[in-house]
Amino acid sequence: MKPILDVKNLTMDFGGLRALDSLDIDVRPGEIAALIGPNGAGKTTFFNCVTGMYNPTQGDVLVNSPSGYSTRLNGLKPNKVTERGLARTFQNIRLFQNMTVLENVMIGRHCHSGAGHEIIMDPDNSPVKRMAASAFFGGMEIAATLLKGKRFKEREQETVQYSYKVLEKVGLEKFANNFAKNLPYGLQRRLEIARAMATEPFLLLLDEPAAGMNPQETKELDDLIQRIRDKEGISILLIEHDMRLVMSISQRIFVMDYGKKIAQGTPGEIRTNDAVIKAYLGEDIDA
Amino acid sequence: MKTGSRRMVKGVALIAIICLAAFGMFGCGQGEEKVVEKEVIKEVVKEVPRALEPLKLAVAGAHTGDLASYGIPSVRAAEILVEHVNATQGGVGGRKVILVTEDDACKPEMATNAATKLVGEDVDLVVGHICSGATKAALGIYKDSGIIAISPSATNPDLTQSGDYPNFFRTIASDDAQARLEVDFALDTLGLTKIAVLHDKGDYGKGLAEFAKKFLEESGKAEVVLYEGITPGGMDYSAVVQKINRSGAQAVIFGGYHPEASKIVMQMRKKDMDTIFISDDGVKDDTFIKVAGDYAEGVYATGPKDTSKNPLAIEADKLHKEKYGEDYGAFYLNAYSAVLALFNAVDKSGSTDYEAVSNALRNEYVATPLGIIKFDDRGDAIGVGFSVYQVQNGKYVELEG
Amino acid sequence: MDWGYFKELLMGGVVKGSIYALIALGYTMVYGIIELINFAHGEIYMIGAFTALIAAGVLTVAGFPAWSILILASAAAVVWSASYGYTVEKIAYRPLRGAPRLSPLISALGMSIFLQNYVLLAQTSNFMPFKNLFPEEGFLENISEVLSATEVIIIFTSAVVMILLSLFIKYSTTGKAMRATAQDRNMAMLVGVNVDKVISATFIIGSSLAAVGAVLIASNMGQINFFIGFIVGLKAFTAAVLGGIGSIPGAMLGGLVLGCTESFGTGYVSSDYEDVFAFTLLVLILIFRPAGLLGKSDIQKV
Amino acid sequence: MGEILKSLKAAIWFMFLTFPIMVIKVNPIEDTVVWRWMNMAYIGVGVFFLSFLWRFMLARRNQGKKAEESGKARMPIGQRIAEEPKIKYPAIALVGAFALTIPFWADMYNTNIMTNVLIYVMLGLGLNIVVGLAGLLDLGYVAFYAVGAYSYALLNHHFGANFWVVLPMAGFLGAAFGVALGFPVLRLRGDYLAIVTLGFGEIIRLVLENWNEFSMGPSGIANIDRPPFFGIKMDLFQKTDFMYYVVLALAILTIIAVTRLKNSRIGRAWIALREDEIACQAMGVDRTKTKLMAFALGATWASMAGVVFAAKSTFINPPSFSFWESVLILVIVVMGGMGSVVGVILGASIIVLLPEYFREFSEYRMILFGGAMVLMMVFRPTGIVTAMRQKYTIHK
Repeated sequence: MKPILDVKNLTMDFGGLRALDSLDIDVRPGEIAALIGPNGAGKTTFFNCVTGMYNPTQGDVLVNSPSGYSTRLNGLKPNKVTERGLARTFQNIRLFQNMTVLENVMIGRHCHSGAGHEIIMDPDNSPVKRMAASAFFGGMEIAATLLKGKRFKEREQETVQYSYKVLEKVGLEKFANNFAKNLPYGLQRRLEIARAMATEPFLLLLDEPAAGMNPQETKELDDLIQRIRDKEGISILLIEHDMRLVMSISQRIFVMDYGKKIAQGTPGEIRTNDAVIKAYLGEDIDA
Repeated sequence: MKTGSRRMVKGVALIAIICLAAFGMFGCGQGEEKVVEKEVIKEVVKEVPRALEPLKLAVAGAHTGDLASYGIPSVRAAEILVEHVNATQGGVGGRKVILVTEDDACKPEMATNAATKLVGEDVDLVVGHICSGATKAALGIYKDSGIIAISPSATNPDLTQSGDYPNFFRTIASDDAQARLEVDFALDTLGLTKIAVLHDKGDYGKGLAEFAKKFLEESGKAEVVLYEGITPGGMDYSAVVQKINRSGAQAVIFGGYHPEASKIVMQMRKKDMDTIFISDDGVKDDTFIKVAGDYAEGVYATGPKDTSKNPLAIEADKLHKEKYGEDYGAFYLNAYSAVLALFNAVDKSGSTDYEAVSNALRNEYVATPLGIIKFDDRGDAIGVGFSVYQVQNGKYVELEG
Repeated sequence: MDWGYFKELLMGGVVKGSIYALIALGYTMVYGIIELINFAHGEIYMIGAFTALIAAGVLTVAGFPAWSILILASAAAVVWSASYGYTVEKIAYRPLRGAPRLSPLISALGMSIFLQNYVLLAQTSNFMPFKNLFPEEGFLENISEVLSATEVIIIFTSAVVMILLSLFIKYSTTGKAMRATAQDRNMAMLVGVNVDKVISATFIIGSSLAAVGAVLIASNMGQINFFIGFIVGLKAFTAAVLGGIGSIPGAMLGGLVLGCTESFGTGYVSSDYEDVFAFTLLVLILIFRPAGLLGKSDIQKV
Repeated sequence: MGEILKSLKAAIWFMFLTFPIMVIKVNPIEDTVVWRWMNMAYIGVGVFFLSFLWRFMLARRNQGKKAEESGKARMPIGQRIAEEPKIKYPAIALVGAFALTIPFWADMYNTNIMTNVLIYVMLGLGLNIVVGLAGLLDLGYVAFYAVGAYSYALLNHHFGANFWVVLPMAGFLGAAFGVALGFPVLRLRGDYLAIVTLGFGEIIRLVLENWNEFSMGPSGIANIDRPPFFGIKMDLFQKTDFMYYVVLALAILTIIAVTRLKNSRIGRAWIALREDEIACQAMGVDRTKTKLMAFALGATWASMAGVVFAAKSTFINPPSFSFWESVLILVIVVMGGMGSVVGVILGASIIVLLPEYFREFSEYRMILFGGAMVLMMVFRPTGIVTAMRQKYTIHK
């Protein structure tokens, strides 16, 4: 089977500094994969390159969607990447603090709730056609919003319903009308995942989802991630420092150091990999 | 729950306070107005019996802001004259006069507010406004309400020449008359052939400069070697000064006000350029000489004819000194004349009717500090003119023309 | 091509540009450290000019000799400008650290309006003649056709001040702390830099430079009013952006480029659109080279 | 004791700071000096007491922040009231009745002033889209106001165009200008955007001033027609009243439009963009398109307000469209409450009415606005009325 994310020879330079060095990473359908490495190894930079925040200096970021469409993501804007079916969370939580929990998720619905999104998002259409459609439907949408027509209300209601369902999936439905900033830390992390899920991705990139969580919360997160994979059929690539979590849920692990991949394999293989132990895990392997 | 309801009470209390404040605000505004009126009425009641409706004279213009110094003298002129006629003649045409003032800060949008306020208060006659833009904005409202306005200082030619405002009169010559004088002086008296025309991009300065340019081109005697607008409030005009230098102009005709004029003159003189500098009423101000110091020597500026020898002007000056203890400011004599002309017209026609007053203004001569004047069909004063002045030994001296 | 004319325009542009550069340094230093457009900086410059005017007035009445007035009035301008800069930061910006970026920007705009009107109300709305503090005659006679003595002093002083500043930033402890803070505030804090003090120092230095610029330009123009800070501030900011905001040599270059652009624009095209040239240049630079002439393009931190 | 010492220090510092400007007034022409020592005393005493207040307020603010972080923040008063239908609907009805009946009981002057308020409500709400919702600091907003005002003035002057024809046209023209300007500059970071828009605003004004053949230069355009009403001839009073109702209708339309936008997909995208641009893009929101929409819609309203302004004042000239006008509108939005419709209405009322009714204090207007902007940002960055978010009920 083709990997859904296939990164080949990815290199990223900042000025003279090489942050990523010919990286090859792939994620298979239905898999939970993990990316680990010491601080500053370039893990987040890798995420940023994949999700369009940075434009990589060299290499290819390819995706093969389960619906059978393949595309190269290099140089695409972050929102276009999201439209192609990749969604992410952030290491330092980036919620929309002054919006309600439900609205945060509704933003995740943005590209699926717009008028004409079928045309705009269909990768088979030419870029010109998509841009024209985007402008046209943008104008139409303003008109529809101002007139508050029936179709508009329906669409709005659909978004609310869908978003609410997503909240239910992560167990946040009772906080729907609270401001995001008033959620406790652990739930904010959950909300970020919910928001990403609302974009209907086939691959979810989680950047240290367990950071700052207590063991109980981490356990719940563990369940949630597995559930997302099993029930929603979303593959997952996560960056994580919590080794217990990584070892327990991932099928495959990639280890980075100084921008290079130094090892890859199953948790068992990684646990016993000399290079990994030397470079990073060392005595801390069972922590 | 308890805390909740307490918060609610607090909220309601807050709204109540805001409402009270709002009402207080409205209240205050009206209250103060009444106080002013009462004072005037008290004064008047002592002098004359309440026979006829009082005559309401309004003075509108810039009374606050950076241009207040142009507007306040006209308020003072009106105050002096209203007091005077009420005391000595029991008012005008048997009606005592009440003075109302409105500020427009020389801004068109504020001028329309002021004008609607005055119309709402049923004023009979208006002296004002001060700036041309504000005057234009307000005139439409006066026209619709059949009110005559007479400005001591609005010089924009369109005001009278466009024919749009039959209700408008002024006791100051328009910009084109001033530009004509500047050009004639430059061509005939000084015999210049190459002239640079500059302006400050403002309503007044640019208008004047355009006329100057037009007249120069029409005359065929001189060439306009440079025509440019400078940035008002600019930090440095050296590039423009270089440009003047290169253009080979013998003289600069500048339309604008004294801050820019003094900067240009100073920079020219510092560069050892002896180019003649001719400017307008906005520069014929003692501040110009004070700022530019020795560099100001020899600068020409046009300004209203010196009528300070006129007995009425001497009287106006005396009254001002008595009441305010200082010398009068800009356009004081023009405003004084405007008020006199209005009083005269009401007196002669015996009414404040639009038709009657405007006929009287057009046909009856009146003695004013500016000389004996009446108004032509367009509303410009006949007999009001400009002279050329030159800075000599730190003073503006009127040149025989 | 008229070389004499060209030279004159060029020198005019350099004089103007030197002043822009002096004030732009204040903008660029502050932006480098706290990423804020300090709208009130132009007003600090204006207050410097007023302080110099007031000090010179008082000293003249008291009968001080001319050279001592020059020194004392300039010193007063620097001291008070620096104090205002320090106070403004403490009141309007410090409480807003960590707030959304729009907040300090609006606060800065408010401070600028406040200071303008404060001087307007406490002093006057009229233009005040500013006596040239520099000896006009007696030396440098021979080049007066191109440059007046004051203009020579402007160019010379700006150059010296800028060189001193560069050395200061490069070698002094405070200067090093500034550079560290500009790169990464949290990191600087961790290694023991007192960030509050560094920021205050930045405002004080920037404001002092503005005061120097104020004394120079006011002497040259011969008059000031409460509004002079606004346009100059805007232009100086343009210069800072032009050169690459955060970069000190950039501010100097930007000032000179802007001064010359205006000078040549006026000289060869028309002064009608003098400010339009400046703003158009700004818009074009920002669109096509947002990092400015000497700035490094930074990558958003995610 | 420590507090008193702190205040004393502050007082002495400010006495020193304000010494030259507040105390000394020189006349460089006559070479005279006036010493105003009383001012120094006022400053000293004033600062001494105010610094207590300042520290108290700062402490309270920091406390509030902490409470918010721990999730214990209480709901703002405004929101609680607005969510109470018993208060909300009667309040709207009351304000509506007040607004509808103004011409019947107010004189022409006050009706005229209220018309002004409504124009600023339109402008404020338009800018609120750009600044309050989308978080783009636009300091050249007045440029679009000028576009509207001049398009009506010129079309009316040259071709006698009708107000009702030009109004929608100007709306589209404003949007076009917004897109044309926005396209290149919206990529810029927030503070650069502020400067570029400021520059653009000035460019527009300078062009209007310089290009006589097109805009009639600084002397402006006079005798612009007021909006006609089926060709019925009206006197000045009726015209004023009619103008009021026209603007009222447009303002209500604006309020409805902005409220709808605010709680729509577009509005959510704006707010998300304001809150966190990077996260917003990562959620699939097209940054440029979303910003452009905000810019264009803001410009549309500014432009329509410009048409109304030209029709109302019947005379326009370039100085009406200076940078300070942009600042004034910004003050309305900031004071009233960024993102809040009610706040902007309140802000416009305060900013227009206070100076109008307290003309004696008009000198202090700008200094108060400036001070208020700083204080607002420090102590209440959300404005008088904190913006609210819609609550959704879910039908299962």
